[in-house]
Amino acid sequence: MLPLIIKRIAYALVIIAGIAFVVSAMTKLVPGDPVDVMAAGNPGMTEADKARLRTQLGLDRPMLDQYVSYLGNALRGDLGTSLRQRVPAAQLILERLPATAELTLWSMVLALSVATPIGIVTALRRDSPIDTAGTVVAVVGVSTPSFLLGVLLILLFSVQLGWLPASGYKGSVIAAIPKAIVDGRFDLLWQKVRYFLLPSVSLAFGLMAVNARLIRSAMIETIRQDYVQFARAKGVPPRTVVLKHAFRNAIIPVITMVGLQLGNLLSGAIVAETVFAWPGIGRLSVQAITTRDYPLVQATVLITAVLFVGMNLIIDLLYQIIDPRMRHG
Amino acid sequence: MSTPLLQVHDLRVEYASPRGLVRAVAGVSLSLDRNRILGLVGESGCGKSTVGQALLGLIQPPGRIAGGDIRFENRSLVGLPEREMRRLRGNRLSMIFQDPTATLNPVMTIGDQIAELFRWHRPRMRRKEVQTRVTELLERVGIVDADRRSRAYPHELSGGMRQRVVIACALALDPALIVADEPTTALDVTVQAQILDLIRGLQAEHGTAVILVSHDLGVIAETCDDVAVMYAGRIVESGPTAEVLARPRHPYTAGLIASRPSITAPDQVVRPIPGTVPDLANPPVGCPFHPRCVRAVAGCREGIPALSPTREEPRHAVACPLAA
Amino acid sequence: MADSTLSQIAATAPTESVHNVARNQFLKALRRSPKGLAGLLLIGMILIGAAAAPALAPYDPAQQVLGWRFLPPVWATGGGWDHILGGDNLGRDIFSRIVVGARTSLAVAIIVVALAATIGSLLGAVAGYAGGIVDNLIMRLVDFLLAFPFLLLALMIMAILGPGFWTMVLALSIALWVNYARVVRGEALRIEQMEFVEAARSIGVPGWRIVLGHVLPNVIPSVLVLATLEVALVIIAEAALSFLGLGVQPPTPSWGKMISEGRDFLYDAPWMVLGPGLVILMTSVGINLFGDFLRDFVDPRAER
Amino acid sequence: MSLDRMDPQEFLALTYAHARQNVLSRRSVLGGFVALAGAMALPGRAAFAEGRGGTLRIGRDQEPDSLDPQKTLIAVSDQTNNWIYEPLVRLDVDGKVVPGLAERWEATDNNKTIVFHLRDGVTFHDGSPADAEACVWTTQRIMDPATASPSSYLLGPFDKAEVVDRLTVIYRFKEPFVPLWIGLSSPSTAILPRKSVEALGDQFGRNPVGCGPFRFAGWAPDTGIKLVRFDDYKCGPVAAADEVQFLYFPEDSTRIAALETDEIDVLATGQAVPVDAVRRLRQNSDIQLLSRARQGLRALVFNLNKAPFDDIRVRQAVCHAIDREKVLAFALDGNGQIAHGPLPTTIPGYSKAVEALDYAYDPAKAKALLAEAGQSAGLKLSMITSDMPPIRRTAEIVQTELRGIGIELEIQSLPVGEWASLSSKGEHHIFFMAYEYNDADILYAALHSQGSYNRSFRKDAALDKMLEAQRVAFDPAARQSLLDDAQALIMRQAYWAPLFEPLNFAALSSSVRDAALRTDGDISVDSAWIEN
Repeated sequence: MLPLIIKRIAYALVIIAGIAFVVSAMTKLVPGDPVDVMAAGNPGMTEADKARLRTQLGLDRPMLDQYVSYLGNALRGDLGTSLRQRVPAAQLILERLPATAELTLWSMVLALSVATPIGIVTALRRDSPIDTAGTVVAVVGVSTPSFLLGVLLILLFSVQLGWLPASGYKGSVIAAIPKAIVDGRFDLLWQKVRYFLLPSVSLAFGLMAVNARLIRSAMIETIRQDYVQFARAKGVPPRTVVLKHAFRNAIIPVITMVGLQLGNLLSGAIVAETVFAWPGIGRLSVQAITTRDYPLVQATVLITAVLFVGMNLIIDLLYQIIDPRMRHG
Repeated sequence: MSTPLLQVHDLRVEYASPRGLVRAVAGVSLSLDRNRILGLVGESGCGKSTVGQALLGLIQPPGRIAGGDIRFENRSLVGLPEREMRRLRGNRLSMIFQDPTATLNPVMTIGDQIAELFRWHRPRMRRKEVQTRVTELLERVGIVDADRRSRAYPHELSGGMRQRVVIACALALDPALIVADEPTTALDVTVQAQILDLIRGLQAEHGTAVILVSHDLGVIAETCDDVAVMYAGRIVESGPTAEVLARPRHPYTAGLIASRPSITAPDQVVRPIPGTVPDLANPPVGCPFHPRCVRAVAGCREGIPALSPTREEPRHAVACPLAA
Repeated sequence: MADSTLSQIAATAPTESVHNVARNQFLKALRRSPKGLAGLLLIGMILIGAAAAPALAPYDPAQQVLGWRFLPPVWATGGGWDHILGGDNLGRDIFSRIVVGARTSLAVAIIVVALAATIGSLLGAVAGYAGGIVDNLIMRLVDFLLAFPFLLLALMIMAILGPGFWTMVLALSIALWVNYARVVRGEALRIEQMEFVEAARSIGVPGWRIVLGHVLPNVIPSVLVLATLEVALVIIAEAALSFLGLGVQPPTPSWGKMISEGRDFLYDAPWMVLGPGLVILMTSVGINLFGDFLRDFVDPRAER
Repeated sequence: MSLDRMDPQEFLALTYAHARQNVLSRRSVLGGFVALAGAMALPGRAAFAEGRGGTLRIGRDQEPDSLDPQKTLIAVSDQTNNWIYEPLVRLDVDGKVVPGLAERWEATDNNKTIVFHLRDGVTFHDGSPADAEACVWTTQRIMDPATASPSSYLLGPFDKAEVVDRLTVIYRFKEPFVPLWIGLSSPSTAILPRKSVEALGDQFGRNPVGCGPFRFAGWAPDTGIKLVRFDDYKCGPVAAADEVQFLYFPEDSTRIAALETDEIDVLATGQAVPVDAVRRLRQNSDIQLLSRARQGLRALVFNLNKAPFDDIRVRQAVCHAIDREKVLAFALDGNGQIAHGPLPTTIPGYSKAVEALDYAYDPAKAKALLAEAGQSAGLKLSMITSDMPPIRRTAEIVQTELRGIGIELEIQSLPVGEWASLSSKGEHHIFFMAYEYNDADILYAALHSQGSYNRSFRKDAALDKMLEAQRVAFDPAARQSLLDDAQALIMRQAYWAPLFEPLNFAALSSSVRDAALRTDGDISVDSAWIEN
């Protein structure tokens, strides 16, 4: 197991260095630089002013030079300084990462906790009215652009009904859980949860649909396996057959997909972050690109990639727990 | 003798498929006494495995038992509530599947998979005792170092070992009837013999009745007391194994025997049966075998021939008017 | 000794025109499947609508008339049959824009899926068949693209090439081919083990011909199913890119852009979003129904 | 003629006039100031009174990049820093120069030096004194290359500052500088506390310390930027609200929903009130909507280096082809004013004479001009625009209008980075000009052959001369006459096709009191308060 992890980490490092290189190269291909963007709103700035600023910001160094020193610094944990916000890029990311990470987490939890029962039931009752209803919900889910769903949710639950806040992030739910349990302050917990509800629903809706379908087809595939039949032939009750024999095997392919989806969520949260004014790294990275804040672009892409690779590493390890066949070789 | 252990009367199983209704079993009747081994033989898709599944009540949508009756230990299994049926499965009736690799759950240890039977059928048995019984069973099916092996996962065992585990599961609660569905097909030839010996030995020891489903006449000949030949969802010939194999009456049985290479007479010409198994969603009119039958006459297209005893040997029955 | 008899019998089965049989079976299965038929009907309607767009659209989709601004649709008070789905913020007929916009949205979806499926299948088949360093290179590229946050990649590509139809096609194709490569590689690995590939290799058929002639045709069913389902995903992705300002350039209408623009008027003129939202839903429902049917059909085990 | 020989009093008068013209012209447009909640008396910078207070929650469409005033150039950062820091002088609600940290000032040394007399007893929020020493250190920092200040250009030909005594500081310029107060009233040049800046390093931009009416209290992604009233504020009346929060909502519908659901009290600055939402907000009786003319313009700029726009008839044809009433109605729902020249009516220096030179909507004449220029129908042209929704939408309307005379316009609507860099390459036919500026000198940037913002690529010697001359003309009348000539020439030559002047909006919930819309689009955060 350990050599495998080392091998995976080595791969991951190569991939991440590659991503850093591609981003560096792309930033050179992109027309316009941060100074152009700054000058765009300030017609009074002359070409001489711009040239002076470019030199002061170090934008005139050759790309390879910048890349090599960047990699060196990155290995030491220095991800560079934002050209626009003038603070370390790592700081900006760390401020916003928890909001995105937690939104991603809850969306996935929500998506899976709804998708799993739906997927199982529709697989067991294939071609029944329940299955059809499940299909319809899934199709509507994947066919609704998440920004539209987000705006609709706000109009309904905030503006019309006034039940939930329209937007914003008021701190971590996970951090509030211990306090809720120890001090019984569930009201405080609810104050945080309220803000999570609409964004996670809008983000989870499509995923829920996709995962319900995935789980359904994995379950259909598993149910017709001999070992499930054999379990029934042994007189194991249906609930146990489904959960212990079929589901545990069915989630193996689903877990791979969930790993990929988590990666997409990290960057896909951009849309939800925009709609719900969520202070996450998705918005930060979009802003970094539009304002040509290259060090920040580099840093957000790198951090997202590292997270993605890390998450998939964890999922590989999870595999070994769930699937004994993966433990050797 | 008292009533037979198992009596199947006019069993019908149908599957709904996008291509139409498939009559996988179209009226099968058979009976089996304790301590006997019955062979069910036929080409793939003739419905022999479906009969085995129907016996254990394992037919699932889109399939259903469309008619007939199954009497086992004096109760009718057709229409028995699922809860009752479940009490019988693995307990009085058990099953050995074809591919031991696919039969065992890859994510559970083999010990757990055997122990499960005790858990659901002998809920009051203590954990420790279950463990002892599991080890005992594994030893009985010829697995050495059984205690350690019970903690292994299926992929850590060889194919033959896995099938032994499956057999251990089937035997665990001393069932009255074991349905063995092609138990040796997926195994190496040398292992096949061992497994057949094992089944036979255990059967003799416990007096269990066995239905052995196989496409291989060699396996049937070696193992079974009686044989039933199935074609297109029906039994076309049945009787004591020696009698049927020595004097096949149905042209299909004869074809099966002729198409089988013989070790004892290697120079004998192998003659395959021409044509293919009929589409059960759309079976031929009349005797289902007539399109492939070398002896077919015009009358074969009219009416499905019934299984009737031959004059010489009443236990030998055949469903072909030309042969009876 | 045991295995031979019946498989031999099966092997002698006549191999009449396999294609005809397949086609007949397909049509027969389709006739029996309400799901497949309904899906095909919906897709057909939308494709015909898109093809006949200039004839079908009652007005020029770019025509702006002051009196048509925020004109309610026919079912709302103030609406009329002249403009079934009403008018948008720039006084354009929404129905005409949907009909003409179908061309953009469907073109993006079809081109992207075709490109991604072709490139992905080829690379996946090559990786699976060739193995070794080629496989390693291709799969590392796949890992690379999976780890690169998609929307950021799309934004950067767009920043380099400028927004527009082909930039969008490129960005989406780059993101999507990876899925096909993964699926096809897995299938190729499986097929490579099969006897007919062994046989072809043993008589000296060159590697590329084995890939083209044996591996690819065998993975087509899985690719087809994946491709069908991704068409709907691409239509939604187009909407998301439009939301981030990466959509097609005006005056070309597209469903995604219409929804993205309409969201600002959700309160005053909800019909601006309703029309395009419904056609996306219709298309997606059609494709998913048909895709489900296709999956059941190509998956032989589904019939048992 | 030259400024350095002017009498100092006259010089200062000129600089005030420069600023005051802004005020007058702004007032003339929409009344500028909107009295609220039952014709309340003008709040101005009235003394802090009983009953005022509350937390003012302001929703914006942008987020500041840095609150280090020397390290930012974007408006929303300035509009935040404006309440934390104290510049030497301030612009009041109507854009008039009023004392800030400096109580009074005079010009000396041939108008190249300004002597500032600072208020006594002013301290920064960190307790250190805001004195002459601090002023000098502040100017050294902004000019230091290590600071890499993008806003240092606002100080023009600044040389250095010197301490005279504790409360007297002199700012030396290399030459007399007319737009002096634009830079010196900007938070970019506000006085910084050396102690805190040096202690905080690059975190100063996240933990700003100034001597303005509000003290910085926090900036977190979840709570936005929080300011609390600085009770020791010495440079004017103490602010009315107890606390101010600036919250960032990138999505229009969400921001409006937040106001409607009382999660915030104010929408102001930038495009916080999108023009699309004005209808909806006007219908809501719980919301007060403020509007005021913006110092900005939307126009089409023809690339004269590229055929067919080297032909004046084609340019005139395009001008005649556009129905600006319709553009205004479609793009801004009528919330704006039709433009007639290269300057909006709100910028001092606007020439009323251009209204007579207007190209009226006349598609027939446009077609005739095109034919005359030898252009057949089906002319294909390209236009670069930014991708801001109201601007992109305007471009789409222009596209339809030009189709009416047989021109097929291809729109490239680009995010700001590409927009800035591609438009300067000059490969487009038309550039969609959208500028905000507070001085007629924008004409130099946008039309002088050396102008940094010249997207018509015109090299017109006569025009260059006029634009150079207006830069140093100290007599308002003389400058106006030069500007009149320049604007007339631009319109006669049809270098630009002006479209419209947009408005600024702010929306307030009904509990907000004493808020006025400033010329820069912000509300008077220091006078506003919340009634319980």
